[in-house]
Order: sequence, then structure tokens, then C-alpha cells
Amino acid sequence: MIDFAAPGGRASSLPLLGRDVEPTLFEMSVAGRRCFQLRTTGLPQIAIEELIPSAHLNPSTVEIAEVSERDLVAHFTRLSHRQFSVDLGMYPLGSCTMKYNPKFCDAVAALTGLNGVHPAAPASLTQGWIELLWILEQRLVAITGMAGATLQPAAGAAGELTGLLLIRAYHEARGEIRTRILIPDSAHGTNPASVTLGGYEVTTIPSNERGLVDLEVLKRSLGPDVAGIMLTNPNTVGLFEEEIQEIAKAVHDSGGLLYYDGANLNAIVGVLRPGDMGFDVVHMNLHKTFATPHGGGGPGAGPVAVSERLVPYLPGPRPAKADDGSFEWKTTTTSIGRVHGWHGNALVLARALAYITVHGDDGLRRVAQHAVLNANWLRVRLSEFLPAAYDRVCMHETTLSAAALKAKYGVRGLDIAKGLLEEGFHSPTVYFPLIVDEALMFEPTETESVQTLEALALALERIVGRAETDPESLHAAPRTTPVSRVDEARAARMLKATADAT
Amino acid sequence: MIDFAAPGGRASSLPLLGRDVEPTLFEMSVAGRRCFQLRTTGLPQIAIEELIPSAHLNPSTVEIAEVSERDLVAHFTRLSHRQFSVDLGMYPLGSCTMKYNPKFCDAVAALTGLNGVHPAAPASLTQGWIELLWILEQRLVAITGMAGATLQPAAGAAGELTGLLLIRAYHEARGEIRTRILIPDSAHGTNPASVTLGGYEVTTIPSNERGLVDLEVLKRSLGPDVAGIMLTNPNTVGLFEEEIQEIAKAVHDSGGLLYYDGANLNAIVGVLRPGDMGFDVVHMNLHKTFATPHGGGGPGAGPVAVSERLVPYLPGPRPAKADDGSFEWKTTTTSIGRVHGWHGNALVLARALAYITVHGDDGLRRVAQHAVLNANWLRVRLSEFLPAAYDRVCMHETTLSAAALKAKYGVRGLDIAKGLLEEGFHSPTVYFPLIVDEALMFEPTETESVQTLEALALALERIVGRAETDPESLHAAPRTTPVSRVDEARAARMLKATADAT
Amino acid sequence: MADYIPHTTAEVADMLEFLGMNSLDDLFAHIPDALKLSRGIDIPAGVSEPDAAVLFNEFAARNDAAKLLCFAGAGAYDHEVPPVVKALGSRSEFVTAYTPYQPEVAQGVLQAVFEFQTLVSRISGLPIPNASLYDAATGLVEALNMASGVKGRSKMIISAGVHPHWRQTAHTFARGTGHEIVEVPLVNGLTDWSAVDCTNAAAIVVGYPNFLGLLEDVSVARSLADANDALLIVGADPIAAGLLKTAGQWGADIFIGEGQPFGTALSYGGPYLGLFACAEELIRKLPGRIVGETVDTEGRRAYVTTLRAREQDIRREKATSNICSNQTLMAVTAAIQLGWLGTAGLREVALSCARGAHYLFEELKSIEGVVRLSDEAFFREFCVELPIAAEVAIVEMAKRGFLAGVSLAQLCGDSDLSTPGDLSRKMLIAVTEKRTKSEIDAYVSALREVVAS
Amino acid sequence: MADYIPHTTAEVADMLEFLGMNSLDDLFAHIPDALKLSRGIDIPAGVSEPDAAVLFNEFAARNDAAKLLCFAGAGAYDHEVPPVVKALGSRSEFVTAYTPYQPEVAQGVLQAVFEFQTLVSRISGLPIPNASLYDAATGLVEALNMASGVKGRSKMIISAGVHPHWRQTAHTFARGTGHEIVEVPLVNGLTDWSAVDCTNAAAIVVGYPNFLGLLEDVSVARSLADANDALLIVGADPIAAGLLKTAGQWGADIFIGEGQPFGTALSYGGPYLGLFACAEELIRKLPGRIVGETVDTEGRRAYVTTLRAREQDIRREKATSNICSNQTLMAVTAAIQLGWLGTAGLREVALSCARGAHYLFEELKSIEGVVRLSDEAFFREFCVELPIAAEVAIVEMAKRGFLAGVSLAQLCGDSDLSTPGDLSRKMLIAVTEKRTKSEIDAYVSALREVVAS
Ligand SMILES: Cc1ncc(COP(=O)(O)O)c(C=O)c1O
Ligand SMILES: Cc1ncc(COP(=O)(O)O)c(C=O)c1O
Repeated sequence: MIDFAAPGGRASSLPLLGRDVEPTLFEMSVAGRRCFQLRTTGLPQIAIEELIPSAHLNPSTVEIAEVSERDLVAHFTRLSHRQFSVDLGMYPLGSCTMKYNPKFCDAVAALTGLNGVHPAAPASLTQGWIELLWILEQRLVAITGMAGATLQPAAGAAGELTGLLLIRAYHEARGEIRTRILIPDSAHGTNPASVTLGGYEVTTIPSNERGLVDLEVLKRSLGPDVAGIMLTNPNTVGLFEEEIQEIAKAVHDSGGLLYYDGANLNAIVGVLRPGDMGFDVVHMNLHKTFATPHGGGGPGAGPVAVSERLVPYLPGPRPAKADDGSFEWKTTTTSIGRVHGWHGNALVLARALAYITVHGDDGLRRVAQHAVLNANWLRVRLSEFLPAAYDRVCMHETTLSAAALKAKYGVRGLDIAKGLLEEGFHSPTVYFPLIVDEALMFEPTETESVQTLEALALALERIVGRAETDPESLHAAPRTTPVSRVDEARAARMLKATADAT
Repeated sequence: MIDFAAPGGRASSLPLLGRDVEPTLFEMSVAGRRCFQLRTTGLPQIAIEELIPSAHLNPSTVEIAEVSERDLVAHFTRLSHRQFSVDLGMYPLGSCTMKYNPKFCDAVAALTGLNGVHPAAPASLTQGWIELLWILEQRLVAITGMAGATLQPAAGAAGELTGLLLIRAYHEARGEIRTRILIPDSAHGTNPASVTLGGYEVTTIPSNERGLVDLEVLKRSLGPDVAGIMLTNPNTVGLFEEEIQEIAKAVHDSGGLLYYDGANLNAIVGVLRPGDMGFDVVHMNLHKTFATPHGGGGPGAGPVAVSERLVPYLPGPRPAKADDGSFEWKTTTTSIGRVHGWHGNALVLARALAYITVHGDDGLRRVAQHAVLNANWLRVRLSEFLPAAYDRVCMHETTLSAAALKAKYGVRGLDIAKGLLEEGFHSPTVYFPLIVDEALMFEPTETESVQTLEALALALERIVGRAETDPESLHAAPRTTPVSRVDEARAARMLKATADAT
Repeated sequence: MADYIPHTTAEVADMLEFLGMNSLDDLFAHIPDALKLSRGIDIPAGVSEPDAAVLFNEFAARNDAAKLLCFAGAGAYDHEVPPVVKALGSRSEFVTAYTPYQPEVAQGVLQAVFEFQTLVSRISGLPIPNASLYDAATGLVEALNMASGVKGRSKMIISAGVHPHWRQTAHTFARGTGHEIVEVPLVNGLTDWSAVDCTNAAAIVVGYPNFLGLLEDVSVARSLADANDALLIVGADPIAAGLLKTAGQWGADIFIGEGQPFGTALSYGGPYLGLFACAEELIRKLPGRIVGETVDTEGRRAYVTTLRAREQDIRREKATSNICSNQTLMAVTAAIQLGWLGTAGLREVALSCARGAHYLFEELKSIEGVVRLSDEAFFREFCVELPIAAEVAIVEMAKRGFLAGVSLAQLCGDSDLSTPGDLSRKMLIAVTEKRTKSEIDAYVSALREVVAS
Repeated sequence: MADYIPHTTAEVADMLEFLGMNSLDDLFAHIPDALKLSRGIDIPAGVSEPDAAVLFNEFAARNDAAKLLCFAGAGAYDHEVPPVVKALGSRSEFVTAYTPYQPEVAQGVLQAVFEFQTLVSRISGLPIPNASLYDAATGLVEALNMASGVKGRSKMIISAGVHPHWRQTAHTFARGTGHEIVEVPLVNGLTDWSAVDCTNAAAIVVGYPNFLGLLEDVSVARSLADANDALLIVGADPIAAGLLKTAGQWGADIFIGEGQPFGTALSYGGPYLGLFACAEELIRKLPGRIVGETVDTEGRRAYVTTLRAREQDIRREKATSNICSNQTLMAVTAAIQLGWLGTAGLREVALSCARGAHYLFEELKSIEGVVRLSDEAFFREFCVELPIAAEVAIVEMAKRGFLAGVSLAQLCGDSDLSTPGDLSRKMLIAVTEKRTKSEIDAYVSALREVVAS
């Protein structure tokens, strides 16, 4: 498949040493080279043809790549050096809560007693795991002010869809046919997509000029066909929906339920509870608020907690404590069924419980307080040269706009993002939420120090200065990274999704 | 102590993003910030003054540095990105045997059953460890063709001195007073230094024009005052001392003993044994031949194996098997005593046994064969544009000379070394051994592929080309590294060995 | 209480002063008081890491299953994960990275995922892979949604040989999409397609091997798909690609698979790795992220997430999938594990699994009362009927050091078409390359003892 | 047999052809045949990693000591090493790096060692640290060699309160250097300087605390050193720096210490970390490497190993030390661990050790027959005399889950001046910050049981 092989020992793709392209695993491959070592089984070496009918056997061979262990290590270690991460520096990414991921939680996940357990092993042999998950469910319920939860959803989006199916099951059980879900225009894209997959239609509620749900429009949109509303609070621009009680009342009065997108839970954990605001369903992104690492895009975990009236429909099985004190798995007959192949992203769940155990109630409250403190400090500090989209106290994140810079100097949000890479920071979230023109959303999280916030502010100040004096240099940014700005259009136009594509 | 604090979250010192200076831990410190978490002991909180007399208490506080866990992680992760390593690319460092360090051996060292054992725990509670070390001693003895060994020396140099003390003990027991040790002029600096610390005088034996010990001079230097000779074979220019049997006979005939510096064992492991060549003492650098990682300069391990007549003097305690099959520690009454605080660098020893276990006799032979193959291939390939110091078959490393380039273009060995850094390789060993003018010593090891060797050759060819056309660019190298060429003279002249030094 | 907050008291005071505030509570002043917790949340006070470690070590110690030699499978397999793969897959740059939305500083994850995609494509025999889904069960759901998006139909024909949890998950999500799911029963362990009405079906789904370990003749399903203009979805054990025909070779339009066997520990079921690939013409409906090759402004090869316009953040309610975070770290790990295995290693693992399973299958003959459920061809897993309840046998075998298998009754629940009759005495047994002959022999002896007693 | 060699058969053939050779044996043709092994070396054939893992897991399983609550010390202490320190210290760039001889690509290790040196300097109270030595025992040897180099004398006065293994090591190496070592006996656990003749001594060495855990009045040794123009070498427990006076504050010229308590696991005794620092004027005789700050050609701060002219590779037979590879990785780890502890943490650890040890010391009063050996001030370790042999007590305590301490007889061997009388019933007990009150209480109950039975 490959007729040449690249040197594994040459490190010129390493930012430490050069700027070469890193060969692919396939380019490094040499036929006959090997790396794997397996146990000596002592089994009779019967030919495969004697075990499996030839109709099933692949007449050719699936080629992987044939590299030495030395080259395998060099390749992936070098790739890791071409990758930004929380462990290297700040990610002020709004809506993502890229906080420090405690190594302690990794150590928990590395316990053989946890990661060596087969998911179909009977309850009697997995008491530790079931208890762990049972406790986690209790903690999440306490944190959100709900009555029960499922731990199965593997990420936030899966949690959303699960929550919507719970809302559906609730209405159906009451014989009600409701077809619409309200969503504010600032919502994350997963929300409308989940609504559709939940079998509902989306009705978009515009935000008012304060960046909040327009209560009057909302009330007008309600009706007997509305199954519920999906909100994030604080919402995706980082503002608290101050009229949440009125919203909840209006929705409940019309027979609808309230869904809480918990992506922004970091702003309120230990301070407020979605349940107290009137929400019926809450998903949590454990990979945000509870610091389980993002893994370059996953795995996450998106448990869903619900109020009393939705508990009967929760996916099963759920961990339960039997009368004799032992732990077991239980599914109600009214359950909507499973939403994951097994019990959810169990090791992620264990990490989250580790995080919660260390913090406790007081620690979690401090998390929210300092996350909000950092965001507001940054908002005020940045307002000296970059306008906030909404100029008042924010929660855990703050949304700015580069619209003025764009108008004046042709420097877009993206240019600022790329400029920030050159300055030693990951970029903020850009162009989300859609309701803010040239949005730049900064979420510092509580684990960054004020020194880092100040350094970020100074970097942004320099970039704004460059926008005035040398906008071209920002269009050309970043230049210090392993690759310079990549051609995204070409990637889509001439799709090459595998090394074999031509 | 520090009146400002540096941002931990800014990654501009990261080669991936920029070229800033990385702040020190002390610059990142903020009074009152904390990171550590300890167990809750529940002990009475008695004031220290009630436990320890004030004469012993420090009236002031030793200041460490006060950083958050997030900043601690960012700092040391970034430092790791400013560091070349085997896992990132090739180190063709002669005399160092920088081969791939199998992760399996790390996993062995990570076993709690090994690393959680207190060194003073009684033998009955540490049977696994003693057996492991007992087996390792047997393996090393088999590999070297010796009769017994000590595992205590913590590195090669410690092994050398231990070996010299064994030679001394041997002669002393025979009532002989011998004062000199012969050393070839190509020897590694630790050899003469160890000789002095062993209480001997060094007599230097010149190498002949073939890069080998001059047998005639050697014979002339022998006498009743010569305690022995220290040799490396293959020697430090990578050549096999072909007259080793004659050398051994001459030394033994005059009552002296032969010491084998095992730094170059990788060339012969499984193929030849120092014992068969006539050596009486052998130290091994487990961090070379047996692939235990160098750790940025240590820990290593330098076990010393000896022939029958030296066994009684070996340092103790040594692992032993009792009649009932259990394992115990034993010291002979004639032992020279301990040379390490405990049992040596035990986890390094465990790694080495893991390496030996996986390879076995045949695997180790393959190691030497392919190490020598790689070195010779590289020698011939490079000879197209860089002369070898000795133009014939070498062992596991090959010594070239940049003397001609220096004479012609003013490009020194050091410039070539720095140029190679820009090309994505670590540099070879330069200016060692001292007997070769502008020495460049390349040791590819068996774990590098021929593709990597070819890439290295092409890089060197480009550098030689630059020497001709643009020597200045080589004096200015390296320019792609986190720092450019450093001012070594200034470091020595204005010593600043701590952040507190002024 | 412990936390990871750097702020000193003095710094908090300074920061509040900068904001013109007096206390941290001022930050929340705009929130209705009625909503604020007065007594905190009802969870225990925090403890230090080493105190918490005691608790988690206790949890771990009470999972006896972790100490047993594993013969359980059912979609989760005990494969070798060597130290080198663990070391590379746990590099913190991969672990603590965000989704690679800024490609210039994310080439590490992007290239690793590109390599993963290439490997998924080869293993599936289909040209268009994605960057991963949550797991195989949700992968099935995505595949069904894709089929319905492509075909504009809602009837789904699913073999009862597809893993029961995957089918259950499909049923759950069908509540939202309104898909009509028709399950096709097994006869003698293999799908009996004879009675099923595939008219108007969007997709036909078959497991290969099916969850009982047996090798289905996928060509029958392919013919049915052709005859009814439906898509063929094959859910395959990716390890089988070392020996058996790929999904693509059987003519599948969509491949789904559970990627856990590629370097991910058993982990009590997660995080696992949903593998997904499809035919060229289905690309516009592909769920999830896809990494593509491109160049940077200097013409150097570079990678980027592409075809973003399909995804929920751009398409919003019109997207056919809502997936955002996926299982990237497991995908990176799978690329590493496959790089470790190489062509020969993947084949060797598959062969060793097959040999071990067939050896055990033969050896079990010698135990009276243990009936092998089918004599159809199987790969590395098979089902037996015991003279005692499978759950009892598993608990007894555990005392002897073995996780003997998976009880079908526990796995399937009550109403499952896949294995008619009394499920309670049926047990699924899997063998991986980690099991030696002597371990298998010991297993047989132990099981003999258990069924005899 | 397994190996990590990339060469395929075809590549080997090509390479040999390039060399004009026919076989790998040709590479060794210039070596006398008589030297070549015909049957290979006498060690078992190689096995795969997972097969080897079985063996090493068995070794590990047979070290019961690893499972016990540790009250053993004697220079090796069971301190908290948090996951964050393990994760950072095991980063492969640090682990697999070579000695930083090419500073441009070694700033990571160099800066970490520079930070380590700064911390050693602060903890020792002395301005010139080095980049580490093998361990404290060999550190003592280096200190003696340094003193003899500086003073041109060979008499060494060493308190018998210095760890017996350190003293034994000093005796061993004195065979080469010809140093005359005079040991000063203990009385009631503390050095009795009254009878020692220090004339012509190069150095006076004292332990602080001494190896019995007791706090020596170092000023007496300082006066003796002053009176005889000798150097004062203090071997101190570095954890004590969290509370007690530093070596520098006591007037030491040289500090040596065992750095294991800073982030290194017990590891059956190694690799550990020799800490070393000295007064400004001794710098030219400093053993081992030293990292210094400098600038690069662009004026950016940079680090480099410096004062190389002292070292063996340049000074050769004139060097006062032969050390080359040291314990860099442990030094880097110590910098990380100290960064984790910070000022408050180091103090807290020291305090917690002292409190735990004193609490246990008091509680032991309640056990009849257990005699505390001295009432002098101690830090975190002390010695008791048991009514039974210490080795027996330790084995019995192990059955109850404790590593009770260290038997003095085992530690010291026979002829040791440090604790006169019958050593066999004496046991050294240490307490670290990892031991809770309830663990200590349980220890006391268990010991009560053991000495009663
Ligand atoms: C507001 C909001 N909702 C939902 C999600 C989706 O969560 P996940 O990526 O875990 O599926 C995100 C993720 O960024 C988000 O920011
Ligand atoms: C030939 C030779 N001898 C001895 C040594 C010293 O070994 P160590 O650094 O393990 O003390 C070396 C190290 O480079 C060497 O190359």
C-alpha cells in the first residue's frame, strides 16, 4: 500500500526543533516491521480454514501500518507536541468550561479495580462500581435540586435528547399530544438538533436587547401544543435569566416542562439549583463543571437529573440499594429504555465523583463564586479596549464583540482568535452565540489566576493595537504555530478523510 | 522573597506557540497560594513549641514557592516541551547508547508491589524483591561470563570505583602492594577519576594509529607495581581491541587484573563475554545496554560482575537463596562493605531485568548484531562526505572527524552538532574521545531504522554543504530551538546556581 | 474541603475592589434571593485528595470482577492493552485538549484522528469514516437516523442477532424519531429472514458476527436491501477484520462497530468508542465530526475538521445528528493500538481469539450437561446451555477465579427475540488472545466442578 | 524472544549488501573466533511482554511489605506523593532525556534542575547546591572527599549518630582514599564529643536529626570544627527544614541529605536522591554537575551545566569526584513535589510528622515492657526497646497490617557504636504525615497484643 517509509527517528516536525510535516503512521510503515507482543497461549496452531468456513474469510488482508515500537512512540509523542491542551496553557473558551483537570481524578480512573471490570459482570461482583454510581446519582440530584437521575448519556447532547424523550414520555403518559419545544435564539446548536430528534418542532424565541429571553414573546408562544422549553441559565451569552421564575410559571401554567441545559452549571454550582428555579429536567456536562478532561473532543458524560414527576421514565437500569444494603441495577417498567450500550461513560463518571468528593458542598460553591469573579474581572478589564456585548454583571463567561474592529479595520473575530494563539493563549469561542455579531466569548474558569487574566488582557490589548496599526499581520496570524492558518475551504471542497482517499 | 508573580496560564514559552522565556516556579509564586492536600490525621493540634525545644526551631520560614496545582502542571508540562528526549527523536550520541526505552519496563517499575516496599523491611516480607535481584545478578553474570556481582553501584562511575576497590582488596589480601592502574588515552574521564579515588595512580597508555591500545607500550608499562588495567572493548572510538587476549595474558602474567568498562557492552551482548576475553571485573551501565531510561542524566545503575577470585570481596549485602528455597540478604566477612545506602537503584534494576527477560539470550544477541550493523551502515554512508577517524569495520559506534571542515571552512564539530539540532536530530557526542581531533561520535543503536539513518545522513550532507557555502549559518545554529546558542562562558564567569543568587 | 482555585484572600479582595464590590455575594446580587441556597447543597463536606483516595480504593476493592480471568464478552472484550499504548494514549496533551476547533494548535489530535479514520475505513472496507461516536449502541441509532434521512422512510429491519442493548437503545430513540422497528427472529442462532416484510424499509441491520458469536451470511441481507432499495447496515466486531470479510466486502452501506477492543480497558462499559463508516454517496448525512487533510498558507500539509455544515452547530434543527462531544480520546487510543498491532498483529489477535474460542468450544464437550447452542460457524464467542442457572454458575466460577461469561437472561432482559426459550441457563462465552491454553483448561475443570455440584 | 529492533529481514539483507557483507556474522569477522560464544549466553529464551508481566506481577505479589501501613523510617520515609507529582515526574521528555549537554534542546531539564538547586539551597541554608548525587550515603563520601581536597587532610570525625549505612559506605570508600575515619560514640542517643581528638581533622560530620531521630546540638560540632579548622558536614533530614534550623543556620560548611522524601517512592531503596550544598568558598571542589543561569545569543534567559572544568570528563585523574550520571530525574521530581508542597505544605508535613511521632511516643507508654530509649528531643522518629526481639515483633505486626519499624540489629549489623548494648530488641519507629490518629491507635493496640503474646 505504501512504497516508501518515513524516518521515525527524525524529529523535525517537533515545534522544539523545526516546522516540518509529521509523517503519517502509514508513511512510516515498512512491510514486515512489527511491534506487537502477545501472550504465548500454548494453543494448538490450527489453520483458520479449519475453524471458519472460507465464505467468511477475507481473501485479502486488511493493512494497518507496520511500525516499530520506537517509531510508534516517537510519532505519537511528537503529535502530542503539536497539540495545545489545558495542561499547557489557558483555554478561555466560552461555553466550554476548560478548567484544570485534577490529576487525582485520573488516578482514580486508573485503578484496576475500576477500569478492569467487565460491564456485564453480575452485581454481586461489581458492588464497588454500583455503589459509586449510586452515590454519584445522589450527589448530582442534590446539586441540581432534582429527584432522580440517569448516568447513561455519554455527553451533553445525548443528555438533551434523553431529557426530551423523558418530557415526551411524561406528556404521552398523560395522554397529551404536544409538538413544540421553545428555544431561545441564543441556544447552542445541539438544542435544536436534539429537539428534532426528540420528535418535536423548534419554536425560536428571540432574545431581547438585554440578551435575555423576551418574556412577552415567550408567553405569546406558549400553548397547549408546547411540550416545554429548553434554556441555559446562565444563558449562552453568560447572563442570568433574571425572570426565570416568571418563565417557569408561565411554562408550567400552560402544561409545559422546563429543560435546563447544564453546560453552564459552573456559574451556579453550590449557589443556585435548577430545581429551585423551576426546571424539570437538567443535563450536566461532567466534562465541564466537574472537570473531567475533554480528551480532544470527548469522552464526556451528560447525566440527566429530573424532578419527581419524571423519575418513573428515567432510562434504566439505574443503580439502587437493596434492603440488605447491597447494591443492584434496577429498571422501572415505565422507563423509556436504555440510551447507552452499557452504564454510560463509567470512568468519566468516577472521575466526576472524585472531583465532587474532594470539593464537597463548600468547595463547589467556591468554584462558582470564583468562576464568576474571574469572568467579571476580565469583562471589566477588557472593556477598556474591547466592548462587552452586554455591559453589566455577567456570570461565568463574558461575550464581547469584534464588530467595531471589523467595521473599522477589517479585523474579524477569527483574526483576533488567531492572534491570541501567537500570544500564548488558546482563542476564545468565536461566532457563538449567533445573536452577537463577531462574538468573542471568554470563559476564564476559576482555576486561572488573576496574573493569567491580566496577561490575557495585555495580549488582547496588543492585538487590538495591531488591528489599528497592522491589520494585515492579524490576517496572517498565527505564524508561530506548527502550521499556519489552514485552508478550511479546500478541506471541504476536496475532501480527503483518509490517507487512502485520492 | 518574590514581589511579583508570573502568569501560569500563558503558554508563550511553548515551542508550539512562541519563544518566550518560561518563568521560574519562584516567579510564579504568590504568597498564600496553595496546592498541597494532605490526609486528615485527626491528631491533636499541639503547638510545635510544646514538642520541640525552641533552640532547634527555625525562627524564620524556609520559603519554597507558592503556586496553584494548575500552574504547577502548566509549568512542568511546558518545561517538558522544551526538552529533547528519546521519545521525540534520535540521539545518535556515541558512548551513551541512547536506545528506545520500552514502556513495558516503566510499567514494571510502576508496580506498587515493587515501588511501595521499604528498603529496611525484613527479608520475609520482601521475598519478591530479593528473588528478582538474585535472578538479575545471575543474568548479569551469565551475560558477562563472570562468577558473581554486586547490584549496588548507582551508575557506571560508581561501578568503576567499586571495581577498583575490589582489585585493591584482592591484591591486599595477597599481601601485594600495587600502586598503578593503566588506562588508554582514549578512556572516558570517569576512568582516571575513579582510579585516583581508588587510591591508585594513572599510567596512560597511548593508542596506536589504528585507534587501539599499543600492545608494546602496554607491555613496557607493566610491572609488579601495576594493579591492573581499565579497558573498554569495543573502546571509546568504537573499535574492537583485537589483541585483547594478548593484552590479558600480559597483564595477568605480571600479576595485574583487567577491568572492563561496560559502557559499550551493547556492541557485544550475547555475542562475546568480557570474561572470555580475560577480564576480571566488569561494570555495566544498565541505562545504556539494558535500556533503562536516562532520566535527563540519571538515575542509572552500574552493577559490577567479577571473576571467581574477586567474589569474596564483593560489596554486601547480596541476595542469596537459602536451603529452604527462601531468599535472604548475605554479606561475606571479606566484603569491602557497602557502596550504596541501600540495595542500589532497585527500580532501575527491576527495569533492566524486565528488558533482559523479554529479550532472552537470542534477543540480546540480536541487539548487538543490529547495533553493529547500524553503526557500520552509517559509517560507510557518511564516509561519502565526512571521513571516519578510522576507516574500517567498527562496532556499535563510529567516530568521525570534523578536522578537515574546521581547517577549510572554520566549521567546528560543535557547529555541526548544533546544525544537526536544526535538522531534527540530537547531536552526536563531540570532542570525545580526546584522541580524535574534532571528534564526532555517532552511535545509532539497534532501535533506529535504516530510514532514520538515511535521514540523518542526508541531514549531515546538507550541513557539510552549508559548511562550504554558508559557514556563518552554522556558527549561528541552532535557530529553531527554544533558545539559540547559549553563552556558556558567561554562565561560568558569573555563576548563578540558584534563583536567589545575585 | 479542597479545591483547585489559585485565588488568595488578598487577591479576591483586590479583584472585588476592581469591580467595585464588597463580597463574592455581590456578584450574584442580580439574582432573585429566593433562588439562592441558604444552607448549601446537601452533599458531604469536601475532603483532601488522599482522604478521598481511601474511599475510591475501597470502591475498587469491592469489584471482585476485576480480579477474575475474563471469559465474558457480549460486545466488551478483554484484549491486551500494552503499556506503550497506555503511555501514549494518556499523554496529557491528548487528554486535556479541547475539540480541535483551532487547527493551528490542534494538529496533534487532528492528525491522530485522521489516522484513526483511515484505519476505520480499512477495517470497515468503506471509504467514509467519521471521527467517532459514543459507542456502538448509539452508533446504531445514528445509522438508522442517517438511513431515514437518506431514504425518507422510517421502517427499520433489525436482526435479533444484533446486540440486545443496541436494539434496546434503538427502540428508545425511536420514540423521538418515530421509526418503526421490526425485529427479525433467529433460528438456530442465525437470522431467519424468510418471513420479514422489507417493503418500504429504510435500512436492514445485521450483526457480524451476531451477538451470539455466530457468522451470519450477510449476502442474504444485502439481497433484501437491494430488492427493497434499503441501506444495509452491518454491525461488526472490528477484531474480526483481522480474518473475516469486512462490512464493505459484504456490501454494507454503513458499518458500525464497538471500538473498545482497540486499546480501551473494559472500564465497566465506558467510555467506549463508536466506530462508523459509510459509502461515498452518503457523506452529506454522515453524523459527527470528520477530519480532512488540507494545507496551510505555506502549503504544508495540515488537518482540519471539515464538512462542518452537516453538523448541529451550523445546521441546528435541520441536522440529522445532534452529536457534539464524541469519544476522541478513545479514537486516538485506537489509532495507537492499531499502530502497535500492525497488519500482522491484528491478524494474530483475531486468529488467537478464534483458536482459543474453538478450543474451549471443543473442550466443553467433555462436560456432561453443558450443551453448545448451535453448531453454526462462529468467530470468538459462543453460547452454551448449562444444567444450572447461568447466574449461579457465574458466581460459583468467580470463587474459582473466573468471570465465566455473560448470562443471557441478565443481558437480554425478558422479551428478547434473539434466543427463544428459557434464557436463564444460557451463557455467552468469549475468548481473547489473552487467554492461554492452561487458563482455558483450568476453566473447563472449574466449570465441570461447578455444574457437577 | 522479543525485541525492539525495527529491521525487517529484507532491510538487513540490503544493509549488508551495502556493506559488501553476506551475514551479520561478517560484522564480527575481525574478532578472534575463540572469543565468540557458540551456544549463546546461559539465560532463558526471551518471552513476550505480557508473558514477562506475569513474572513481575508475581514478584510484586510476594512483597508483603508493600501492603502494610508503614511506620518504618531510618532514612526512607513513606510520604505522600500525589498523583499530580507522579504525572509530571513521569513525563517521557524528562524520563527519556539524556544529560543536558546540548542546552538549546534541554532547557526543560536544565530549568527544572535550576529550580531544584534553588530549593536545595533554601532547605540547606547554603548558597551552592549541586544537581544531585546518587544518595545520601554516597553524598557523605563526596563530602568527605571534598573536605580532604579543601583541607589537604585525611582524618574524618564522624558521629555515630550518622546513619549506619552512610558510615559503612564511607568506610568502604576510605579504602581507596585512605581516609582515617574516627567514629564518635553516642551517649543516651546523642553524640558524646568529649573524648574525641579532632586535631588535624578535615571534617566533622553530624546527623540532624541523628539516625535515632534525636536532635543533636550541632553548635558543639561547629565549635569543634572552628577550633580545629575543619569543615562541618551536617547530614540533615530535608523534611525537617519545614520546622527546624537548617544546616546553614547551624553553621554547616556542607549539607548532605537524602532527598527521597521529596516525591520519590520507597522503591526498596532506590533510585533515591543525594542532596548536596556547600558554602560559597568551596565551590571549586563541588562534586557533580551544577546548572547555572545564562543567556542565549538573543539575550533570552537560558540555563546550562556550568563549571564543567571541575568534572571528571575534563579534569580526569585530578578530579575530586568521579560522578557522571547522577539522579536528575529524582531531582526534577523533588522540584515538582516541593512546588506542590509550597512553603505552607513543607511546614505542614514537618508538623504533622512531629505531631504523629510524639503522639505515638506518648501512647506507647501504655504498653508494658516497651521502653523508650531516650527522652531527648526528637523530630519524627524514635527508638524503643521491646520485651521481645524486634525482628519477631515486626513479623507479628506485619500479620496485623503494619510495618512496625526497623530493627536496629538488622540495620546496624554487629559492630556499631551508635547504640550500645543488645541491639536485637531495639526498634526504630517513624511517623509521617500519611499516618492518621486512628492508624496510630490501631498500631498501639496491635503492638500491645504482640508484646503480650
Ligand atoms: C450550551 C451547550 N449545550 C450543549 C453542549 C453539548 O454538550 P456535549 O458536547 O457534551 O454534547 C455544549 C457544548 O459545548 C454547550 O456549550
Ligand atoms: C565509556 C564510559 N565509561 C563510563 C561512563 C560513566 O557512566 P555513568 O554516567 O553511568 O557513571 C560513561 C558514560 O557516559 C562512558 O561512556
